[in-house]
Amino acid sequence: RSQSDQSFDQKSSKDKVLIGFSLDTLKEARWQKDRAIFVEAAEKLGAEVLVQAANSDDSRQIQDIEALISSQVDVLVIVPHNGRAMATAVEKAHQAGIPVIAYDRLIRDSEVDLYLSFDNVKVGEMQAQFLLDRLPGNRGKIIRVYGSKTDNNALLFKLGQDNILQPHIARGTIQVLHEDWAENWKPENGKKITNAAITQYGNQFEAILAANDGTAGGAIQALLEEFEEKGVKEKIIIGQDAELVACQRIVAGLQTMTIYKPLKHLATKAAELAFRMAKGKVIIAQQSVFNGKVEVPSILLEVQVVTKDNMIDTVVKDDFHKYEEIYRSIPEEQRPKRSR
Amino acid sequence: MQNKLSVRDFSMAISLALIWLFFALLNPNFLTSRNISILVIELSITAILALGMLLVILPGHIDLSVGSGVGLFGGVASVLVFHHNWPSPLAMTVSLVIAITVWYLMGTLVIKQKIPAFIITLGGLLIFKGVFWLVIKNSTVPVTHGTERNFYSLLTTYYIPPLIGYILGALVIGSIAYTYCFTRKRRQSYGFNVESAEVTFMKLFVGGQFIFLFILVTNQYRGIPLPVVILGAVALFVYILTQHTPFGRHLYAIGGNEKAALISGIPVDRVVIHAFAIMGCIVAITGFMQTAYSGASTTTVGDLMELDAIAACVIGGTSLKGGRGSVIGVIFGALIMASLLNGMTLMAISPEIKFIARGGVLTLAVWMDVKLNTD
Amino acid sequence: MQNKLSVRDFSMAISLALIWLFFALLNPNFLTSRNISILVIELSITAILALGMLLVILPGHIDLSVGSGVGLFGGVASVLVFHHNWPSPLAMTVSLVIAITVWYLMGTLVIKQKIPAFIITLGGLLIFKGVFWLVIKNSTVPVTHGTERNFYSLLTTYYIPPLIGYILGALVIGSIAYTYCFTRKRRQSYGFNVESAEVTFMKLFVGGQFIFLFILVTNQYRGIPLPVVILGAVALFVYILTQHTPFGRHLYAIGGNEKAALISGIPVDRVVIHAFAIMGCIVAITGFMQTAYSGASTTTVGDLMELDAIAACVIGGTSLKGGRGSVIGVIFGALIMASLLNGMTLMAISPEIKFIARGGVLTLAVWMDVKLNTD
Amino acid sequence: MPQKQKTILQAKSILKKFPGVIALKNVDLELYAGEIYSLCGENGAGKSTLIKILSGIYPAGSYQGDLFLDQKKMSFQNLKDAEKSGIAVIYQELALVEEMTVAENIFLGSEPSSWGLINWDHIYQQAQKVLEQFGLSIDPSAKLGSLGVGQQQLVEIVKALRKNSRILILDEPTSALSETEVAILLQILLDLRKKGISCIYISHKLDEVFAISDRITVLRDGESIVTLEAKKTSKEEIIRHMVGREITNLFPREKSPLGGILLEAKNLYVLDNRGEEILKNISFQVRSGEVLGLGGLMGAGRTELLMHIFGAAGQRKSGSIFLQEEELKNHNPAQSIKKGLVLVSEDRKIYGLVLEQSIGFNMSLSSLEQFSFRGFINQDQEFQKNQEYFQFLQVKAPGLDSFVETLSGGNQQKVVLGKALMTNPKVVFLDEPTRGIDVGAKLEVYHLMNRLTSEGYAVVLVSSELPELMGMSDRIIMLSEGRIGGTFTQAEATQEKLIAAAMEQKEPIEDAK
Ligand SMILES: Nc1ncnc2c1ncn2[C@@H]1O[C@H](COP(=O)(O)OP(=O)(O)OP(=O)(O)O)[C@@H](O)[C@H]1O
Ligand SMILES: Nc1ncnc2c1ncn2[C@@H]1O[C@H](COP(=O)(O)OP(=O)(O)OP(=O)(O)O)[C@@H](O)[C@H]1O
Ligand SMILES: [Mg+2]
Ligand SMILES: [Mg+2]
Repeated sequence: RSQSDQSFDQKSSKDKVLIGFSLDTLKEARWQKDRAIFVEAAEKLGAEVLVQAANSDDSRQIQDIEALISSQVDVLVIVPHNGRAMATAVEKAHQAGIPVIAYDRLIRDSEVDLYLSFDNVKVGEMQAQFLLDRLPGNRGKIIRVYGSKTDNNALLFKLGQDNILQPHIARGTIQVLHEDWAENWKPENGKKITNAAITQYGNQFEAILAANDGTAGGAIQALLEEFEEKGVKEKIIIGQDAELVACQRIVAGLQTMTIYKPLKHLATKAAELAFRMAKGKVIIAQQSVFNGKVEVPSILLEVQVVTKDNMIDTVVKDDFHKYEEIYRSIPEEQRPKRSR
Repeated sequence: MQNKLSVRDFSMAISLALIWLFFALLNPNFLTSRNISILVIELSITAILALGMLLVILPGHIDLSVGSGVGLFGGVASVLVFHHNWPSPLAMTVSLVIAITVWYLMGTLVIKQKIPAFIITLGGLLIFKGVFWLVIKNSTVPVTHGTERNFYSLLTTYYIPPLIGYILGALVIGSIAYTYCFTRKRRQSYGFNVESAEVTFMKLFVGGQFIFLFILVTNQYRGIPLPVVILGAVALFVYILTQHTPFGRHLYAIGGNEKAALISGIPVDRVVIHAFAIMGCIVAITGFMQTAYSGASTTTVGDLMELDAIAACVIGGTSLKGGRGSVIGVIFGALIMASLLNGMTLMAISPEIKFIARGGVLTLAVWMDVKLNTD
Repeated sequence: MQNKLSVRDFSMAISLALIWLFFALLNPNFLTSRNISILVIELSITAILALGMLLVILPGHIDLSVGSGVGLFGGVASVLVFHHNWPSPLAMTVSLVIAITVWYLMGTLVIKQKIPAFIITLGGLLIFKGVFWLVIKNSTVPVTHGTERNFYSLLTTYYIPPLIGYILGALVIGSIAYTYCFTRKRRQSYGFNVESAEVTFMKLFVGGQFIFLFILVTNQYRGIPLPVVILGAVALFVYILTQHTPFGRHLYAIGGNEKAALISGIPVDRVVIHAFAIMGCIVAITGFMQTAYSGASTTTVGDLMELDAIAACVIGGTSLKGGRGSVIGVIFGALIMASLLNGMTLMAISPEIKFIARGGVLTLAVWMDVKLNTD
Repeated sequence: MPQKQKTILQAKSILKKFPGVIALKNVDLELYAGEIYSLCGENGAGKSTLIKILSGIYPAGSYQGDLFLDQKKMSFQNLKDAEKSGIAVIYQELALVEEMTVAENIFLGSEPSSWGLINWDHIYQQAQKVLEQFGLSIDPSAKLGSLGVGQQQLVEIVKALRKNSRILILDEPTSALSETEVAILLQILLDLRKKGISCIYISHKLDEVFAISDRITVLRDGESIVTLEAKKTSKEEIIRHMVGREITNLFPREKSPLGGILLEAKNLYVLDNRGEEILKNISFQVRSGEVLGLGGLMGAGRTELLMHIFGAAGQRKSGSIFLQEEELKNHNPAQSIKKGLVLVSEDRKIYGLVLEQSIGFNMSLSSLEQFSFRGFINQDQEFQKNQEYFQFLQVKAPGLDSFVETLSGGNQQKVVLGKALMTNPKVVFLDEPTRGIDVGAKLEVYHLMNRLTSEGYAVVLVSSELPELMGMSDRIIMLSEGRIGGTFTQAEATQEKLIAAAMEQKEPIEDAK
């Protein structure tokens, strides 16, 4: 701790624990949930939370963190938009003697104190694996819609998918007809890409592997306009995030699967650990991940594949979305029983 | 002005032809009826917005807020439809009315308070974005429940049945020919010298051919896409407004020499404010179409569309200083941009190259335009 | 002009005071030495870019490409440093030179080919973005290896040691006071009427106080941040350029009436092209600072900075038609924006509200400015 | 005077203040039905201001005093009000849109439309009619911007007359017109008077004033000095009232010994920006100490010629230009000025001034290098130089830092002259230098020309006023459609010869009387 900070160490003698939560973005519904759950959990513990969102802009996120440090938070929880860029932020925080937790995405090349996440690469791998299992004989023609090429996470998802798919592609059993990046994760770009694919290959493909539910939605929109509902239902369409709309599509049979990340566990756990850290307690983590500089003590939670069949005992069970909401467009009699 | 225009369109026709040729050669699918249909849908959305922008630029102002406006008012409508189960026509009407009011107010601020439009609308850009995200709660709000269709969702997915398409086409060609000959006759009766009958005929013939060809192609797919019809309506409206009404001429006059306009007794304030109001209306319409196009209202709908609209205008030979610009030009401008994007997406060109190509073509097109018009 | 200016600054001083008061009341941390230091760092980056923009807007042009330019040339430098292990000063110089050349060329296109700057630079915006992403391969390129410090990384992290800070401050105040009194004397000797000695003294006194206070506060944290010094240098440069050199006069003249400027024997072409070249230089500098601030070059660096720069200019009373604008105004404009963002960030206000507030204040500030200047 | 005629328009004790100046002090004005009533006065006397009040540009309340129309008190809030009550105005500054066609401009603001749609054919036909009716051969479908200044002025006049109102006010309508066009205009006014339309006429050209007016009122420094019957007075008397002193010689040209050739043009052929040949086989020389007059009708190519030699317009097809033995080839104004050639444009608003800047800013604009060393402007030197010219040209304004847009036409012209002279040139091009400036100011310009020539400068004077041309130039070249129609020494020049040369053997039209 540099002595120049002592000036406001005296000031930071407060009774209430103050947690700084810096998010990459709140543009997608998913992060709204993270925030809600995290804040609720933290406040239950009697801590106060300052939330920041950087609209997917690295310099903005740095400014956010600077502000949180100025507000003398006791611990920082960061969802980095870009794991590399946030190294500076960790440094600044540590200079001010504030511990940092990397939430959902690892912060690289820095001495970040703890890492909680569903591993994004893992997510990509699960998407790909699911796709393979669904394709008869692990062979087929697919379309791949990646996320924003300028978004580090999009690269991670792709990496995960490639880990599984590459050998098959190399062997030629899996054939990627068309692949493109959806600028800014825009659904409409997902649609344009899919349209381009249809224009060139018509109905030849069996599956669309989309980076997230948003772009998947765009893709489905295109399919609907081309092949009508029944044509869409024949296709395997894979997304991620378990957005409400996506879940509705899944139960309606328009989308095949999405990846559900039990945010509740993640966010609550993060809140607890952050609280304990703020109190100066030591955290013991079983796993650890090397971030290019140090072995970061890590807590990695399992993500779940969500399909029509296990909707009830994943998303609904965790109360991630309301049952009525998900099944609103399904007639009562056709809805599955709710567990208990 | 007329002939000046023709030169300009000519120059743009060339750039356009080049672009089409380029893609057609590189990718046979570019000229398939399906892709053409999709292209014109994408075109319509930009073009309509650009036509609104024209009305604001002509009197020498500018509107940076249209992008977030598109998002916002598309969002308002879809929230009313999806969350509050309003009938989509009602929801859209309400959203439309709000939009018009908001733009009317912006216009008033620009005029009465003398705050440059650049600022007001830059403010609007930020404010609308904020409100938009609040309205849709940063979530995804579909334009309709599940897969059911409503007026809203049909905006970009409905196609005019082939037969009706042909009839429509015939009507359009017919009426054009009629007015054309009619005015020609009247001109003669006034004793102005008019172009020779052959030229007139050729013009009409070529024009008719194009329309017919277009219908033929689109019918091969599913018929004329509804957005194109909407575009046609808006274009006609704006064309008549700018070329055949005092209001429109006043827009040009204000842009050309505001003082003179004032001294000539033109109600400058009212004209500009109304121009903004119309812009508001068009923004809402574009908003509905853009949102319907992506199937749902998400936080990114409308991002940067203001730049596309302005670019379309300028490529189309509109002067940002005001006083110069034409409907046909703007449509060409939008067409160039749309073709470019569509072609590149078709070929799955990487985003970096997309950016570079867009920038390059934008500059080239305008450069060509300038060259052809100074010589 | 001078008195007009003072009114304007006055109006902005008020808006600024209000903003500060507001945040100071709502959040005690706003006025902590640390936050002030952070704020001025953020300010410096915007302000420097805005000062460059002023030089382009004065002759009636505009530059939309600065945002992506900032990203690109920051990126070029960091790639050279990180991947090719160049010494950072060299890397930055090279990037700087490229930037100047590129802007020089853009200027030439605008002038010689008569393509509106709006288009050229809109094209630039797209092209630079594309090239930028290619250069950094959509990855993250730190400005230095690991945690070691180099000239590049120090740009935004170095603080002038307290003692030197005080000396510097003393020098600045001294020299200002000297030139001020000196010119005043000389003016008197020529027998034009100058303001009374009291006023002069008060001005100097207050000004000195501010500078001293500022140094005092920043020293409580870590000293005067280097960016502020850079801003000071750039501001002084641009101020002298616009107010005390023929070049500057020519900028105003061209913006006021280009034809007259030409007939008056002003080398319009050269002046404008040079203005662009300087803009290029400033873009590169801002690029380095912004990248250093984020610690690494990432695809998002510089996004939308062009809007901030233009907004700062306009809030500062610069006319987008050209011919009117001042350094002090622009800095005030930037300060208003920076304070607003910083304050809201400090209070962890949700992005939606941030957008709305920014839009609102932007409009309000300009409105106030307009009002105070028409009365 | 005995009120034999009925008064239709009356202004009582008008007082108008501007920041720093009182433009009008208790001015009274009385306009009878069916008369032509002239206002004379020096630049800045307040003529335009008075007009702007009569026509509602300055709304009631922004000044003190009352307006009466047919004895009814009027308070115009804006132009429309004035127009409704039958007052049409032609302003000193053109109120036209260059991008639009002539016809559109004529009908601007009152387009005839049915069901909201404009009837274009009707407009063009009507425009054609009116233009013909006023004996103008201008194509109604031509872009206004493509016409010379003069023709534009005529279009504006037509625009105003179309509204067939009862009172017509013209503020220096002829300042940009050639002899022929002036004749046309005056004829129009006389016809209107026959129809019982009254007219307030402002001009610095006293011949015109006397040619048509019934009564003349002289304003000086914002006060109405006298009102006289045109028949019972004389130019000299009016001038005396205007400037408040005797002026004996209107054209005080003092010959000075001729020196060497400063400027020479050899067989110039020049194309304009539309590739048309507008200057054909032009050759002439100017010696130091000489004033070369350049005459011709509107659009004869005088401005283009000066502009081209100055390096500001047209592409050279063939021929050569020498300035002090130095050849000028694809050069720009900056270079010309450096080499000692300056131009004072005929259109000060477009080519002369940065209106929103101060007088000082404008005057020193061309000469900044003089006061700057090591790239910095020495503002004190600059200020002194400005002061010097400000006083020398007697610009009527609160001070150097008052904005140029607030100056009266003539004073603006003085600022432009100041700017040109400050560059201490060798050859001075004056394109209509006395357009819209008063007798006093004109004299100053003439004296200036004398001083220049006596100091060995050469002056090229373009003027549409033949008397001025004959009075002030040692040699006169008449241009006609881009060719040299004839060259005359001052001695041999007569109106008829000049006009003949200008129109190439078409017989001279006699003055409207
Ligand atoms: N808007 C204004 N602001 C300040 N002063 C003005 C303004 N308009 C005119 N004046 C001043 O009022 C006086 C009268 O100006 P005006 O234009 O009426 O003179 P004028 O008689 O028309 O001269 P000229 O014959 O050159 O046109 C001048 O001193 C002028 O500087
Ligand atoms: N801005 C312009 N655009 C197009 N043509 C022009 C323009 N100005 C002048 N011309 C044409 O160029 C020719 C020469 O015009 P110019 O102005 O030199 O005539 P002039 O003898 O100077 O008469 P004046 O200057 O009194 O109008 C004319 O045919 C005129 O119509
Ligand atoms: Mg006047
Ligand atoms: Mg001329």
